[in-house]
Amino acid sequence: MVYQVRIPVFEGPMDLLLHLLDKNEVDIYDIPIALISSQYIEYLSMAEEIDLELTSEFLLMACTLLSIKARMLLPKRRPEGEEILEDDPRMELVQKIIEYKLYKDIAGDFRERELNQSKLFCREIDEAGLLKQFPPANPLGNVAIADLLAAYGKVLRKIERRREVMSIAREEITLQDKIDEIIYALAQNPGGLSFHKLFTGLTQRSEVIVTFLALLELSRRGLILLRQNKLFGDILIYFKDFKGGLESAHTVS
Amino acid sequence: MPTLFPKDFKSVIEALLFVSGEPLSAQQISGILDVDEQDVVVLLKEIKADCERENRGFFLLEIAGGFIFSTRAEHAEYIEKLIKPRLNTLSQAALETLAIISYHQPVTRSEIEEIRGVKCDSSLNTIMERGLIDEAGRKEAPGRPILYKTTSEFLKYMGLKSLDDLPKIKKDELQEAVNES
Amino acid sequence: MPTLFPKDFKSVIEALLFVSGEPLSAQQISGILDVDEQDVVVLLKEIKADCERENRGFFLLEIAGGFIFSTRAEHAEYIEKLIKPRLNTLSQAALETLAIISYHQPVTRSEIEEIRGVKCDSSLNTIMERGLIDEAGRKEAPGRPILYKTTSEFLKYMGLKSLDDLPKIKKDELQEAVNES
Repeated sequence: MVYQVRIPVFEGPMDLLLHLLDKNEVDIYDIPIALISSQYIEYLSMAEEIDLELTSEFLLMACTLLSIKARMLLPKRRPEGEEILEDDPRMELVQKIIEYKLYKDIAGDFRERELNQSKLFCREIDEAGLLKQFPPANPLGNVAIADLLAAYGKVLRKIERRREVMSIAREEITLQDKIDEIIYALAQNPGGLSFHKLFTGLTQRSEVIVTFLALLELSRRGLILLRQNKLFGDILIYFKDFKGGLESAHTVS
Repeated sequence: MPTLFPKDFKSVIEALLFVSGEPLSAQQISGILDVDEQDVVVLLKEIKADCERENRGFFLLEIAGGFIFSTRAEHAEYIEKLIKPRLNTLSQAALETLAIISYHQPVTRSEIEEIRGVKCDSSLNTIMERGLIDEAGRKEAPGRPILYKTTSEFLKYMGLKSLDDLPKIKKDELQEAVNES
Repeated sequence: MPTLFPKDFKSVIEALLFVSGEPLSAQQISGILDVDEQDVVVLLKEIKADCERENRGFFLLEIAGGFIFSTRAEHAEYIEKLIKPRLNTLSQAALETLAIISYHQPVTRSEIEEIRGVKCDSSLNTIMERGLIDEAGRKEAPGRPILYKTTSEFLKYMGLKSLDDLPKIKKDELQEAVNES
């Protein structure tokens, strides 16, 4: 039976987090981090299944949640029983969520204002008519060549900004793209793909994160094996059907 | 489906006259309100009388088969005081449009809009009305769009002998300008 | 040399409001009429009351630090038959970006992105091209990033008298609200 999956679309990771906190009716100062992070990651995989492209910031937040979860698992006491005054690892995130929620609410207020205001019409100044009625001595007024140049500069900057936005949009890499890319590279390197080489030449932080998450995902699905021949040595990546001396290797998958 | 009382129709007609930059005919108004044209004519007369009786800042002028609100001649000196400083300068939009035309002429409206990223009918009108630009024939392209160029008035008041005197923008200077400001 | 009676000043103020196209402050009007600002305020109140009492097609709106005549919301359906309704509304992303800028100005792009948790290039471009924000110099910090501020067009767009008219944020109320939800 085919059923349609409907999932809401979020503005960004903060928006998704807020939604999950609302849905679970949890106290923002005591976020059940394990629950929220698993629901968060569940959303990401649902989005992936229906080919909803998410920006790398969603993945970055997944990393943050998992890192907080890991820190929460660390023992709060030293073996001698001495108390450690450590900050709640969730605090920084909580502050950010509160601040984001504030502006999201104001954006809602702005939306209402925009709607109300769109029903009001004012008169446009009839500049052409007024020019006829009160012709200025100098049609350029006090405009000098420097003003013209400044205006042209502003136009050129606008073009530049539009171009930047377009190129950023083009360079955005999805998790699925990266997974495909790695699978292709694995096929090209049956003798093992260097973990180190996989990351060299990546300049964007987002791409590094996506690459790392792609490896985790492939490993979770049991498609690859990671092998490290010596401690702190390079890690080699293989397809799962690879059969060579695994027993002796220090696997990290 | 309008559910307004006749009294409110007068208010709507005032609103239409208020926002319209062009004269409105009784026929146009009757079409918008879905009201008999004769009723509109009566209401227009009432509006005209109201403006006079209350000595409002504007009156209803009937021209070329249409009605338009217009300010009174005796207020011209004050209106000039308000408007003069504004006419003495160009809006940012008009300035940008003029800058694009001066560096890209002859250029069509859609080419300018392509560069600015926004519509520019109104700023084209303004600088045309000021005599700073003029039409320069039509482009041999689909739709044969009008081309625009700057005028000799533009050069004169900019203090330029010819277009060659416009400050040169070199590729890298341009890039710097983009990076800096 | 004005030779008008006070009664006529009201008519002149109406005329100025009618032609302006931009909100006018009592101070501007007092400068043009050479009349005490307090008197102008009284006359503006009278004009406002006249518009209401007579249910005129427009009313006096206090916005962006001044006064402007505006049509009434309940007449919008008719006016939209004459004038194209305003452009598309802003996206959620653009509204959030605008909300952050309005409370933090002057603010850099990366400061906005820090709060929203996502890139803002595209929404910054949108609200910049619509004239709702402008550049406000550069921050004295590494990379000298561009600072952004809201414009008076923003106040008009949102129907605000001034930035003080923005919804108040109280830090503790806010935290309570978060706790509840």
